[in-house]
Amino acid sequence: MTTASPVTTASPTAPATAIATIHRWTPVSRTASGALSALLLALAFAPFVFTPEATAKLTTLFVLVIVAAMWNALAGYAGLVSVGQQGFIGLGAYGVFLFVDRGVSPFLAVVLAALLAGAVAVPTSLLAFRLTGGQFAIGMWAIAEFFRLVVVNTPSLGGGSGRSLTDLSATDPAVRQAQVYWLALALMSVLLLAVFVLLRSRLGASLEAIRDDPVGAASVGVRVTSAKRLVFVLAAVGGAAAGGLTLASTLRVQPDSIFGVHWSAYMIFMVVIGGLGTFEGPIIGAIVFFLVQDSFGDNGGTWYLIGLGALAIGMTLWMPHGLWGTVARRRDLELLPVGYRVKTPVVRP
Amino acid sequence: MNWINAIVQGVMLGGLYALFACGLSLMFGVMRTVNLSHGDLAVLGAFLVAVLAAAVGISPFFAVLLVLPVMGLVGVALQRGILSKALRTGEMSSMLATFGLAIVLQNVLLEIFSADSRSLDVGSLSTSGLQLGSSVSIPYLGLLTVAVAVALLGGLQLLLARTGIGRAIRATAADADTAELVGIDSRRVYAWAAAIAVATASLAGAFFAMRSSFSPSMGPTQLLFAFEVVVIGGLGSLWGTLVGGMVLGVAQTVGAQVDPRFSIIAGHVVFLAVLAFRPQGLLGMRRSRT
Amino acid sequence: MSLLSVENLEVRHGLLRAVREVSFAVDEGEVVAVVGANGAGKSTLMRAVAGAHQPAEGRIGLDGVDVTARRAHDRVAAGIALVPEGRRLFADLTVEENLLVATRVRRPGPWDLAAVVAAFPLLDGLLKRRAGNLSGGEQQAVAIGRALMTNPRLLMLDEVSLGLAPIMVDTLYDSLGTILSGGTTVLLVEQDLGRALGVARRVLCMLEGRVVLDEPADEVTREQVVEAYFGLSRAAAATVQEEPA
Amino acid sequence: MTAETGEAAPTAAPAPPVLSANGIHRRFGSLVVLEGIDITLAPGEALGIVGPNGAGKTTLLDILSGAQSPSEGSVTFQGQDVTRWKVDRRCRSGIGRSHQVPRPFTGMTAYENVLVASVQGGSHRRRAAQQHALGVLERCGMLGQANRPAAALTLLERKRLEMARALATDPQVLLLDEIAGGLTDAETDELIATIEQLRADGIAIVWIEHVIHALLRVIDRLVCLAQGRVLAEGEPDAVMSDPRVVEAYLGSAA
Amino acid sequence: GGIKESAAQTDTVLRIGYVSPSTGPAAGFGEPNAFLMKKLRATFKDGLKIGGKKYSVEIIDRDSQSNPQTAAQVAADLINSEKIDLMLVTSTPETVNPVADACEAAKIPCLSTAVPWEAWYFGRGATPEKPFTYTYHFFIGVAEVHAAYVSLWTKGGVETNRRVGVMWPNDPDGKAIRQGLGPELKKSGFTIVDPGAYEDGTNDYSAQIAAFKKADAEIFNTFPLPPDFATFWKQARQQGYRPRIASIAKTGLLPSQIEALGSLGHGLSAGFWWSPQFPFTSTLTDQTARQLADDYEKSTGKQWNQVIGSNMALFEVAVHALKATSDPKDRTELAAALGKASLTTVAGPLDFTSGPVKNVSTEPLVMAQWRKATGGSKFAVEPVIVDNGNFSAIPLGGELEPLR
Ligand SMILES: Nc1ncnc2c1ncn2[C@@H]1O[C@H](COP(=O)(O)OP(=O)(O)OP(=O)(O)O)[C@@H](O)[C@H]1O
Ligand SMILES: Nc1ncnc2c1ncn2[C@@H]1O[C@H](COP(=O)(O)OP(=O)(O)OP(=O)(O)O)[C@@H](O)[C@H]1O
Ligand SMILES: [Mg+2]
Ligand SMILES: [Mg+2]
Repeated sequence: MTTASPVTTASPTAPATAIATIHRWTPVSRTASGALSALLLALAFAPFVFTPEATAKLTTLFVLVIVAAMWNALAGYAGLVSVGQQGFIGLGAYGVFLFVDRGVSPFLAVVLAALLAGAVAVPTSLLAFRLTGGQFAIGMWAIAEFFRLVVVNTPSLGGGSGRSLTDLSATDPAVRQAQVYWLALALMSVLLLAVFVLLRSRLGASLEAIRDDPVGAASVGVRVTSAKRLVFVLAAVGGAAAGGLTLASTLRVQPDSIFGVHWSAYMIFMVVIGGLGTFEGPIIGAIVFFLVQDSFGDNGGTWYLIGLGALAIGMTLWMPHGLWGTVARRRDLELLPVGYRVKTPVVRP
Repeated sequence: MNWINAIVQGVMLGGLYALFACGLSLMFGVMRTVNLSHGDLAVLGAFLVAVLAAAVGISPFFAVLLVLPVMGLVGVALQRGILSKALRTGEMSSMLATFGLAIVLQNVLLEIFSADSRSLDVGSLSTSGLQLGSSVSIPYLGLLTVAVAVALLGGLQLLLARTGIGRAIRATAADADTAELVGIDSRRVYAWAAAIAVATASLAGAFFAMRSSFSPSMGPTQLLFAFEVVVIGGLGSLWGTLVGGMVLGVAQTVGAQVDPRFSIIAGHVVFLAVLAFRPQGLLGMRRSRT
Repeated sequence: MSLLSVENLEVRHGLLRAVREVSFAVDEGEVVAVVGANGAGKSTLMRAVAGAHQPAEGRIGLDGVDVTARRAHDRVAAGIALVPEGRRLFADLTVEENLLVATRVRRPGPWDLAAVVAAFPLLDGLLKRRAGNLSGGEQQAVAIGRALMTNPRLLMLDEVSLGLAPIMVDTLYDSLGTILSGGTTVLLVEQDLGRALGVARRVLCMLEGRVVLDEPADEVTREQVVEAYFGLSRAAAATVQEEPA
Repeated sequence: MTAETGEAAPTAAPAPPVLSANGIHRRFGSLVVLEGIDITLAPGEALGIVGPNGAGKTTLLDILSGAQSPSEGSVTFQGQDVTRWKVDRRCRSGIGRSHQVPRPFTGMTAYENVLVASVQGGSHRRRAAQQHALGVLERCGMLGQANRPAAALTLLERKRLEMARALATDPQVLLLDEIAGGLTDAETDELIATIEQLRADGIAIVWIEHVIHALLRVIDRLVCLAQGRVLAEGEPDAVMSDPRVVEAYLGSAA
Repeated sequence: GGIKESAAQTDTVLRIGYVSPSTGPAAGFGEPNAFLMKKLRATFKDGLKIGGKKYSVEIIDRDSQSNPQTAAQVAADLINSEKIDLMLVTSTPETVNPVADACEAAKIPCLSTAVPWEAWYFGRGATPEKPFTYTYHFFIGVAEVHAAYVSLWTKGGVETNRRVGVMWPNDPDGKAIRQGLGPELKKSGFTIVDPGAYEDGTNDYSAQIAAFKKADAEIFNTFPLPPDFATFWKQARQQGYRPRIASIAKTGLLPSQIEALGSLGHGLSAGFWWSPQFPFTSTLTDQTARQLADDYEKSTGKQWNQVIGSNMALFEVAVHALKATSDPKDRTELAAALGKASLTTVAGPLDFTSGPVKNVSTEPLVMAQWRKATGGSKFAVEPVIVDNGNFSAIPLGGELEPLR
C-alpha cells in the first residue's frame, strides 16, 4: 500500500491531481459521438432523398430504438426490470386521441400525450416501487393490463375495438409519412440525448449504485426513490412517445395489441441482444431486431417467430453481455462514455 | 344466493389458478427464477395428455399420470439446458431465455396442432355437479381441482418447510455456491425443483383443458394470473399461493356478479390493492436485514 | 501419507493469477496457519481446495486420491469443509436450519446440533432466529458451526476470528482444541499472528499468490513472518501499476 | 444509565455535543435489542464502542445513521432532532457511516463507488467531486484499485472501500463498524494513521471495533454495550479494567 | 427538392397484396390460405387481359399474426415496398381494419371480407356522410344476422318463450352486435336478457348463467372467442342452464371449433355465409360450391369451412373490378370499379351499388345446425342447413332440433 503512504498526511484533493487524473472522453469516443450527431442531422434530409417506403421503415426503426433505449435506462441502469412498459406505450397512443378530440394537431398531440403518460407514471411509481426484482417486473405487467382494461371500458376511445386516427388519413401519404418520420427522428434524438445526459450527470453513477445495492446507495447520500422515479418517468415518457408514433404511422390502435406484452418481449430482446447496461447496446439491438424482422418478418409466420425465440435463447446463453457488451469488454471500448477511468502514472520500484 | 354461488365458483376457479401458480411459485418464489414459459409448458402438457389419450384411447386422467413424469424430464432439460446458464447472468437473462422458449413452444405447437382450440373430454365429470338449492351448484371437476391443489401445494409447503430436501432447496435457491460448500448437490436440487414445477404446470394445463378448452396461444393469458396469484399469496409461501389463487378467483367471479366486464379487472384491482397495502403478500414475511 | 496434498496449483480470476505454483501438503491431525497480507490469495487458495473455484492448473489430492475434478459437494462428502470468508449464511433460513442443512452428507462424527450449541453457547437462544438478522459475530459462529456439522476431516477456516469479540475468540480457540482432539485437520487463515503461531503446528505465508514461507511454527519468529509481509508490500507497488484498467 | 456517567471522560468538552442518542430503545417483535441507550459525541471526539457479539452495537450505529429508526428515543445532530430523517438525508447533512458487512456497488469500479458518495453525499461540484473522490481513495490506500470492478475486491479491500465511501461524503461525524478486523500489523498502522489524520481534520468519530489494541490507539472515550444496555462508559483504560467488561467481553485479552 | 413521392409503377405486372391471419388466435381462418393460393396462382398463370393489355398477376400473401399492429406493418410493407396495386384482406377486425385503414390513408384500393360490415365500417369511424374512397367490403351485417335469427327462432319449428339470453363480449364484433342486433331483436318481439359485456378470456361465467336461469331464457345467442365459449358452455351445462335453441356466431364457424366441444357441440346452430349447398359457381375456377369444397377436402384432408367461400369470392370481385378498368394500375379508377362491382360469386350475388352504405355489399346468410356426422362422413361433425327463410334458393338439409 506504498502508494498511500506519501500522501496520507496531505490534504485530500491537492496531491490527488498530482498522482492521478480522470478520463471520460477518449479520442475514439469523441469521433464516435461526433459521427452520431452528424448521422442524426443527415437523417433529417431522408424524406427528400429516400422514398416514403424507406422512411416508413426508418420510422419503425426509430420507434424500436426509443423503446429499447428507454427499457435499458430502466433495467440496465436503474435496475428496474419491467415487463409492463407496454402500459405506457398504450397510454401514449390513446392519449393522442384525448388531445386530437380537443382539436390539437395530431403531431403536437403525440408529444403532449407522452408528457401526460409521464405524469401518470408518478402516481404509478408510488405503487410499483413497493415491489422489487421479479415482483416489480410482473407488478408492472399487471398495471399495464389495468391500463388496458380501463381503455377497453372507455367507449369514447373505441372500447375493445380500438380507434382509427382519421384526422391524418386526409393528408397526402408521402407528406404524412415524411412528417411522421421527422417527428420520430426528433423524439428519438431528444430521448437518446436525455438518457445520455442523465447517465453522465451526477445522477448517472448513482443510478448504477442503486441498481447494485439500494441500501448502500442511500447510506452514501443517494436519494434512492426520487432517482428511480426520475428514470421511471423518463422511460414512461419515452414509451408513450413510441406509442404515439406507432399510432401516427399505423393510424389505428387496438388495445389488445398496443398494450400487448409482446412489446416487453421485444424490448428485452433488443436490449439483451445489444448489451444491457451499455448506452450503445440497445441501439444496436434495435437495428439487429429491425433487420431480422425486416428480412424474414414479412412472410412472417410461425418459423420466423420460432427463429426469434431461438435466437433470444441462444443470445442469453452464449452471449450474455450482448453484441456490444461483448465487443466493449474485449476492447474496453466506450463510444459514448458514461463511466470513469483513473490514470495513475507508472512508478516502478 | 347468486352471490354465494359466485363465491363458490370463485373458490373452484381459485383452485385452478393455485394449481397453475404452484410451479411458478416454486420457481419464482423459492428459486428466484422468473419463468415466462410456464403458461406454455402447461399448454404443452395439455397437448401431450390429449394426444396420448386419443392415441392409446385411455381416459385423460390416466394420460395425465403418464405425462407428469415426461414433463418432469422436460423440466430437468429446461433447467440443465437453459436456466442453469441463464441464472448465472441474473434474473433478466432467465426472463429473456424463458420468454424465447415461450415463443418457440407456442409456434411449434401451432405448427403441429394448428390454432384450433380443443378440450379434454372427461364426459359428464366436466358438466355435472352438486346442486345446492336452485342457484348454488358445486362442480365435481372443480372440487377435484381444489382437492388436488390443496394436496399438492400443502404437500410442497410441508416438504419445503419441514424436510431436509426442502431445506436443501431453499439453501440452494439462496446461494447455490455456498450450498455446495455444505455438501448439497445444487444441480440435482435445481433439477428436482424444475421437474416438480414443470410437471405441476402440465397438471394445471390438463385440468384447465378439462374445465374449458386450450389452444397453442393460451399460455400467456394464464401466466399473468398465475404470477398475480404468487404475489398476492406472498413469495416463497405455497400456502400463500393457495390462498392467493382463491382470492383472485373469488375477486373475478364476484366482480363479474357486479358487472360481467369487471371480472378480470376486479382481479387486477385486488392484486394492486395487495401491492398497496401488503407488498410482501398475504402470507409473505417482510425482511429487514439480509 | 499426507491428508491434503496441493501440487503446483494455479487459480485465476479472469486474467489475474490469484494463486500460482502453490504446492504443499498437510498431514492428518495437523494445524496449519495460512498468513499473508490482503490480496495474497489465501481465500482463493482455500476456495480452490474446497472446490468452490476450479483451478487453472495443478492437482489437489485428499488421502492421495485426486479430487481436482470433483465438485464441491462431493468434496464435502469426502470430508473437506470450508468456513467461507464473509460467512455466507442462508439469510432466509433459521439458525437451526442453517446448521441442519449441512447434515445432508451424513458423515458420521461427534458434531451435531447439541455439540455445536455446546461449543458456541451464544447460539443457544438464537436457533429459531432468521440467520440474516443475526449480528456479525453471531453469524460468524453459525458459519463455523455449519461447517462442523459436516464432521469434516479437513476443516478450513478463513478469517474465523473476524468480527468476534475477544471472549468469543477465546471460546472459539478452546473449541478448536476440541476439534483437534477429535483428530480433525485444520487449515486456518488468521491475521492475529500471536494466535496463529499459538495454535498452528506450521505456518504458510503467502505473497502475491505464491507460498513464500512454509515453516514449523516453533521454528519461525514473528520477525521472519513480518519480513515476508514486507516482500509483499514492495511488490504491491508494482502490481498496482500493472492493474488492467 | 450506569454509574459511569458521573465521571465523563476529560475530552468530553463542555462544547454542545455534535451527535447524541437519547433514551434509544429498539425492539424486533418481542426481542429487545437496545434498552434505553444515551450517548453523546462531542465535536472532534473519537468514541469507541465495544461489546459482546449481539450486544446491539451495529443496531445502535444503524439508528445513529438513520438506517433503522428506534422504537423509542430520539437522535440529535448539531442540535437538530433528526430522528425522522432518512439515512440519505442524514448522510448529506454530515453523518457518514461504514457497514460491518461491506456493501460495495459490485457493478462499478472502486473509483466510481467512491465518486457516487462524493457527488451525492458530499458538498462538491462536479470536477471538485471527482478530485475529492480520488483524494479519498488514496487516503484509504485504494488508489491502485481505482479501476478494478468492486466485485473483484477482497474482503479487506471492500472494507477499505466502505471507509473511503463514508469519507467521500465529507462527514462531520464518521460512524465506523469493524474496519480493523483481519488487518496485518502494517495495514493496521496505516489505518490508524488515516484515522488520526481525520481527527486532525476535526471529524468526530464513533468506532465499533473488536480489535481493541487498534481501537485504544485512537479513541478518547469508550463505551461498552452488553445486552442492549451501557455496561460501562468513560476513560478507555478505566472501562477496559472494569471487571464486568472483562467478564462479559474481554476474557483472556484483558 | 420537395418530398419524394413513391416511384410509380409502369410495368405490366398486377401486384395483389393478400393479408390474413395464419398464426395467432385467429389462425383457424387462415387454414384454407395455402389451398387457395395454390389454386389461384394456377388460375392466374397466364395473367389477365385488361383494356387490350396483358398483365401478369402476382399475389403477395402476408400473415397478420392475428395482431393489428403486425397487420398494419405488413400492410405498410405491401404498399410501400411491394408496390401493390390492390389489397385484399380477410377475417376478423383485428386483421382487416388496420389494413383497410392503411390503404385508405395510402390511397390504395382495398377489398375485404369476413368481418361483420358494421364492425368494419363504423369501427373505422366512417359515417354515411363521410364514407371511404379506397376501401370496400362485402360480408353479412346485423340485418342479415337478425333476419336469419328471427326466421330460425320463429319458423324453425321449436317453441320458445322468446326470451333470448345473450353473451356479447366487449370486442369489435360484440360491440357492433350489441348496438345493432339488440334493438332489432326487441323490435321483433324478443326479450333480451343481457347481463352485460364481458372481457375476452374471462374464466368464469357463473354470473351470466345465473342471470339466464333466473330469466329462463330458452333461446341463447353469443359472439365469443372459441375458448371462452367452451368454458361457458360447459359451465352452463354443469350449472343446469339448458336453452332450447343456442345460436352462436364467430365460434360456430369452423368444424374444428365444434369438435373441440365434443358431444356438447351437437345441436348448436350457427349462421353460414357459405357452404357446399350454396347453388353458386366460382367465376374464377368455374367450380360449383360443392366441387370447391370436395377439392379442398381432397387436397388438404381437412373438412371444408365457410372461409373458403368468402375468400374465393374476394378474388372473384377483385378480378371483376380489375377487368372493369381501362387501366388497372390507376388507383382511383380501380377503386371506383370496386364500388360499381355487381356479380354472382361462389358465395352468392354481391352488389356494391345497392349496399346498406357506400363501400359495402352484403351477402346471403342461412342458419345451419351442427350435428354428429352421419355414417359416411370421415369427419366428426357436420352442419345441416335448417333455415333458409331469407334465401330460399339455398336448399334446406333438415329440421331444427331443440336442445331439450
Ligand atoms: N471474484 C474475484 N474476481 C476477480 N479477482 C478476485 C476475485 N476474488 C479475489 N480476487 C483477487 O484475487 C487476489 C487474491 O484474493 P484473495 O481473496 O484470495 O486474497 P486474500 O489473501 O484472501 O485477501 P484478504 O486477506 O483480504 O481476504 C486479490 O488480488 C483479489 O483482488
Ligand atoms: N432485523 C432484526 N431482526 C431480529 N433480530 C435482530 C435484527 N437485527 C439485529 N437483531 C438482533 O439484535 C442483536 C444485536 O445485533 P447487532 O448487530 O447490533 O449486534 P452487534 O453488537 O453489532 O454484534 P457484533 O459485534 O457481532 O456485530 C443480535 O442478537 C441480533 O440477532
Ligand atoms: Mg481472504
Ligand atoms: Mg455489529
